[in-house]
Amino acid sequence: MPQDLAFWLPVVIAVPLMAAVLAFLLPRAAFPISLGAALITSGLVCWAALAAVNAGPATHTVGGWSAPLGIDLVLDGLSGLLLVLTAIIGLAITVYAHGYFQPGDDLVKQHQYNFFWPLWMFLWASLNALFLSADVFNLYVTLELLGFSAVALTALAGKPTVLKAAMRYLMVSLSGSLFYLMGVVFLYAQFGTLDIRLLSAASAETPTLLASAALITTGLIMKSALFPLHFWLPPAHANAAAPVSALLSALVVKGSLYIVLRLWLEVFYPLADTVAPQVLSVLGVGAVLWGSLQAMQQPRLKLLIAYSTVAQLGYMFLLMPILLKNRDDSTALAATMSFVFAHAVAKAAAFLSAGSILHALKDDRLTALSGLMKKMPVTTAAFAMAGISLIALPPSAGFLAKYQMLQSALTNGYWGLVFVVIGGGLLAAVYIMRVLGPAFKKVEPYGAESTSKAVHVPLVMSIPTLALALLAIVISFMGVYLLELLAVGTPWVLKGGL
Amino acid sequence: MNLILTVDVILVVIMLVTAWLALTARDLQRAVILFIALGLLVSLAWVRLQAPDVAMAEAAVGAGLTGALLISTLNSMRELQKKKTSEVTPPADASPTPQEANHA
Amino acid sequence: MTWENSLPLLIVLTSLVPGVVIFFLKESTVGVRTTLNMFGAVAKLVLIAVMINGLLNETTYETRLPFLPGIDFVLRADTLSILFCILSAVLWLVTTIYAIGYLEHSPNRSRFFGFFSLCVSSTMGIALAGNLMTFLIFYELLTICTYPLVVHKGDEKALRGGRTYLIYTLVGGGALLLAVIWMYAIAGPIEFRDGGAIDAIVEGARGPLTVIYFLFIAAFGVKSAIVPLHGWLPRAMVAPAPVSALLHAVAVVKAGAFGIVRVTYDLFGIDVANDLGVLTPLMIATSLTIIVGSVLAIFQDDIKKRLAYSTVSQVSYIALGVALFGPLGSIGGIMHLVHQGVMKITLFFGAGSFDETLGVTKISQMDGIGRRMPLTMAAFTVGALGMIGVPPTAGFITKWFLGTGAIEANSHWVIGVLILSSLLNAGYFLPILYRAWFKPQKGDWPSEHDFGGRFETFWMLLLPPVVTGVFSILLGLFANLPVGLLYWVRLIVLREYEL
Amino acid sequence: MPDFYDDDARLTRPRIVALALSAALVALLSLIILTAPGDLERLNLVARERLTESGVANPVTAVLLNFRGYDTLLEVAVLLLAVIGIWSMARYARVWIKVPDTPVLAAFVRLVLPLMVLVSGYLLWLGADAPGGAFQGGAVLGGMGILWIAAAVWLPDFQFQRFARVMLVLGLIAFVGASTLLLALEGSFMEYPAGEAKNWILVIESAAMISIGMTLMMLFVGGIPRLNEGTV
Amino acid sequence: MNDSAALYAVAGVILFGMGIYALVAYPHLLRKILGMNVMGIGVFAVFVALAYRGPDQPPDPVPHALVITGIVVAVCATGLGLTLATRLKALTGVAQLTPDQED
Repeated sequence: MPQDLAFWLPVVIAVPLMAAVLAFLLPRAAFPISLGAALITSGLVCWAALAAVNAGPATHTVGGWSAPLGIDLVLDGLSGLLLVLTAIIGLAITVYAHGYFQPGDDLVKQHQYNFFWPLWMFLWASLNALFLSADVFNLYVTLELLGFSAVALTALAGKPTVLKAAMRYLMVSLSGSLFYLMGVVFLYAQFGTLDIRLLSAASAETPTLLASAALITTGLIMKSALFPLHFWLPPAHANAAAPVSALLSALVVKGSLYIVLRLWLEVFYPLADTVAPQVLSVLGVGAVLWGSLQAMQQPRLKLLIAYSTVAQLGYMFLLMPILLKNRDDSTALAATMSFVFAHAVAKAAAFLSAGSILHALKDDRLTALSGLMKKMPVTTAAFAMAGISLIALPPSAGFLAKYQMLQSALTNGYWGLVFVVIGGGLLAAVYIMRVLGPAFKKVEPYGAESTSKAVHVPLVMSIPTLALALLAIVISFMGVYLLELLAVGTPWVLKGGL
Repeated sequence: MNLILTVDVILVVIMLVTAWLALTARDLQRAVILFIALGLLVSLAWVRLQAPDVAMAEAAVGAGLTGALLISTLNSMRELQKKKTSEVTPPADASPTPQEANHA
Repeated sequence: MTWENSLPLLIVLTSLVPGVVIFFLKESTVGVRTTLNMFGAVAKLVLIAVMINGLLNETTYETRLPFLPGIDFVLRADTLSILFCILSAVLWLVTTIYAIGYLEHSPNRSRFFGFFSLCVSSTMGIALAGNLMTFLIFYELLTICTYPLVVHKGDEKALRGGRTYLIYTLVGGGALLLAVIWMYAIAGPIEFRDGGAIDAIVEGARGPLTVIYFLFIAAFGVKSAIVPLHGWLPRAMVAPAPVSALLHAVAVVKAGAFGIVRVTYDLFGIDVANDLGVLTPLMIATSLTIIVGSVLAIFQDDIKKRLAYSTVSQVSYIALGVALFGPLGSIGGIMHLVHQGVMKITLFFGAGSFDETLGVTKISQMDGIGRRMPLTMAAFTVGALGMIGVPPTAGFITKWFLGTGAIEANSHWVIGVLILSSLLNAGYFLPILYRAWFKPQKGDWPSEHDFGGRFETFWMLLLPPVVTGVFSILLGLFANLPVGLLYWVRLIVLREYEL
Repeated sequence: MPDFYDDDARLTRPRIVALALSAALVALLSLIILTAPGDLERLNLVARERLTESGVANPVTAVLLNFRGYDTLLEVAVLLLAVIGIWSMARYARVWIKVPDTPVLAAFVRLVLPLMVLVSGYLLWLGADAPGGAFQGGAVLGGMGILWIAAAVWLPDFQFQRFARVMLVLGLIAFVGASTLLLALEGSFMEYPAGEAKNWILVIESAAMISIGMTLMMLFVGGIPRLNEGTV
Repeated sequence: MNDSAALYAVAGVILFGMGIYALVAYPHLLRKILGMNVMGIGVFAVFVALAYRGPDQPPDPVPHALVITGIVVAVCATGLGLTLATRLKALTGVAQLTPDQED
């Protein structure tokens, strides 16, 4: 077998894809199949990332037809980082979901359990395919795969509220994709190619490029739920089953975000001087403020976390003007990607904790959570660590990211953003403390109803949760390695490419 | 040349009018039928644009299958509506059939 | 990793690791928990002793890990950090003993001691931090770890107090974050250095540097409770007594004060700070705090609240010493870092023991307490006299150096502040002493608790205040010994002033 | 309240705003698309130039199954995913069809079905050289299934879903399996050996066509093939 | 672009706009799904128009292939959407996205 890195790129997609097929075909063996695929994929991705750090970016020409005719898969720092992120969170969620969906003898739950695995493997495959793709139309197909599996996973919980949320999600996802596709058509009209590297090499500031950028960005920020197009996200993320919520918040929204970053850094870069980056940044500010304020008012834990996602997504767009001012200066990109990484890990941990709480207490209203520290210490600790990262207190992944964001904003003279980032952290502290404050409340030792309801959280659920939460802290000491990976051949145009 | 363009214009106008009617018709059944008609018109347009593969796909999948899906959905919704007016309970979802029990 | 490279990290880990392990222990495993705590505390002291020895022989102890490009995670031992380390380590040991006694049979002890250890680890990290980033990390970690301690009782009042505490400290943390990043942005990846990391003020940087300095002071001012940022401190008094003791003497308040010292001497450098003209405003703010804190203390009947306002006043002596430009004032300020810690912890231990043994929480209940608990009260008295500055206690030394420092710095009005403050201190401490020793007991104690044994209270509640009380006197009496505190502080000050 | 007969067709203010915005978007995009220079020849020419290497004569099939076969692989995955998604949402079939009163339709369907199987196979074969291919053939197969159900000649029951599962995954398994095999053999995912492209394509397409047909049929069934009692 | 291609491209853009309008302006889910399909047809129309080079030259096959892919995606999306809509109708009695009540 060749040791060549490029050789293995399609395998990263094929493994979860085949797992999805097999999990569908053999429902009884779905979990072992998925777990095996998860282990193989994670291992492969991590190895690939390490190899890329040592050997540089890798390109696989699918079918032997290189671009422009064929489709290339490209692994570089930006995609590598997201692949690794997906692998880490994917592995944790695979284990967690086995506990969460444990059917017992309930047939409805059995149905959910059976269908979770193929859908989740499809989702994973589509994320990997998305991150690796270097072709704008191929990206459309992966976006649809991602959207369909995400919608189906959302709907898995089956209640009317969640079906409505899934329906809304489907509409947004589909119309977003169509906007994206229209943008792709415009790109093809102008440049006659679909390969990102060829497009960026040919790219020039024309009305068509502008229209394409507007269409594509609109479509993608719909899917990424950037304020004010976030309306669909909180009901979907809050009402889905907890492992699904974690997937949606941590990974799925990052798929479209990744394309935004990639395209703006490569293809739309000639438009960096227009007002567009500023607009995205302002929307980001709106998201941070609005999402945080909403999170402060939610009665339920999962809704709170979902609105926190709305807020945190804002940060990922804040630095767009700096990011695009000069793409050689990678500090803003590093800050944004660190934030993506930090948010994904912390948010997954938060949703998984919320899932454990729901599982144990059958209730996630904030009023039911007093004394949680005593009832579910491990879960509370996990949530607290995730919360620390969301607030961005040191030492945490969130801090690492926000520190870089602040540094980038400050050295570039964006004082407004400095205050938004710091203020946003304080707002996050307020809503996180709505959960953690009452958690330390003394619970009556005997007889109180709230105490007697607490049940044991199985280890398959608490271990992945805690692992992710710890990771949210530990990452703060791994910043250098993350950035080393990110620096691999990004952006393509500048460092090699075709 | 002019003749072709004239045909094109007529085709496009019919297409657009059909689309508008399909999207705004008060009766959804009518809307669906108009949509199917739109699909067929579009595939006609694509034959005209020398895209026979696309035209076939559009006629079979875009108009035919999508249309069948839409009509059958409309029918099931009608049935559900009737059921709703006659009895209040939604269709049994929680009670599994014996077959399913065996499968699980 | 060599020994020199890992020692600073080990000092942090000696409390961090036991802390983390303790979280996973069952409530009932008192023995293991106590052993772990004690082992950690003693190991830490031994390591610090090794380090002192090494420092005297000019060895460099530095742990350096990559954090972000250009910024490392640095723990480094220098004379100033050692001072804070040894204070924290000794008082941690004492407080742990006290806490074990104090919390016997109360719930959630594993959690308590876990966070307690994490708290001390953060303090160690703050002490040893070699640059702003490392300092910031541990400073915020301290905020996080103290919160569960503040709300330990878990009732409404405790939660409210905790909330207030968090609001103040997080906003302060935001200011600190901004200051740190701004500093890095204009000065590059600088690290703490004796005499200051900034050699000279570049043209145009004067304005930003001044703003940054005040941001630092505001941030540290929250934790060190400089008026008007002191609001959280009295409200955080809901915490159990050992926590208050630790908060006031070692961890939170002291971390703020230490931050001011560190930033002024080792980041800006005292000359640069003086050049910026930021010392006078600091002097005014601290003087104001000293007076206001004392005045507010007089009106408190709750013992712990009075002590809390006393802390507000006393901690500002440290910053005042910093603000007095000149070696003598600096010596006074830095010495008070230690003195205030030892004396204040004695007072809190005393207050806690009164509460735990007799249910006495108010000053009006203290009549005749000296006869019931003579040893505890004696320690309390030493602490109180020290706060007033009566010779030969440690407090006298501080005030002496501050006074001479004020003359040296030509800020004669500060002497007035010192005198006024001493009078006020006397005004709120002497009545307590009078009641305790000279007034007869009024009826029964509110809720007397019989611990059995030969002593006036449980020995674990008695030993710590007595020990720290004795320290308070010893520090005063033997200040000038060759390896005494004064010697060490002189060493620090000589380096800071590059004399 | 009459839920599916009509929407309120009045032009309310929000609708006027929506209409105006859409119109503005249309105007803008139209203007821009008309200015697009169309440097389109590049890819077009490349595709035609290398058509001979692709193993098929129909350029669209060449693009679909060879040059951009990876797109189509994901496409087949989308189809499977859609069915899995529908099955996960609806534990019962949606079809609400009344058995027709006259047997004429049923008889007609019985007559037409074999013809349709033939047509779909022919379309597939044709696709290599002329318009047609797996999607078109699959659509005919799917249409057959739908007719079958719609005419109530046969209704899918629970046993059928086991068979359906196998048919559904056939295309994707063939696609991914062949591509991976080719990766091992040729060192590149889905790289057909020189000169043998047509055979590989035909095998993959046949499997894909069956799956496409079954998928389209299952989209119509709208749930796990298991009928709600009393719905037919 | 030749005249016919331009004509169909503009028609495609108009269809796209109509679809958006129907999607946002009408509450019934079936209508919204119709709207999305029309949007899709619009995009495809622009794409196919771009591929057309007049009667004398062979068209660009790449957009054709991509549009076929797009059509299949669209029918899948329609299938999913219709299933969801039917489920909603069955559970809530209306095939519209009514505001949530706290359950």
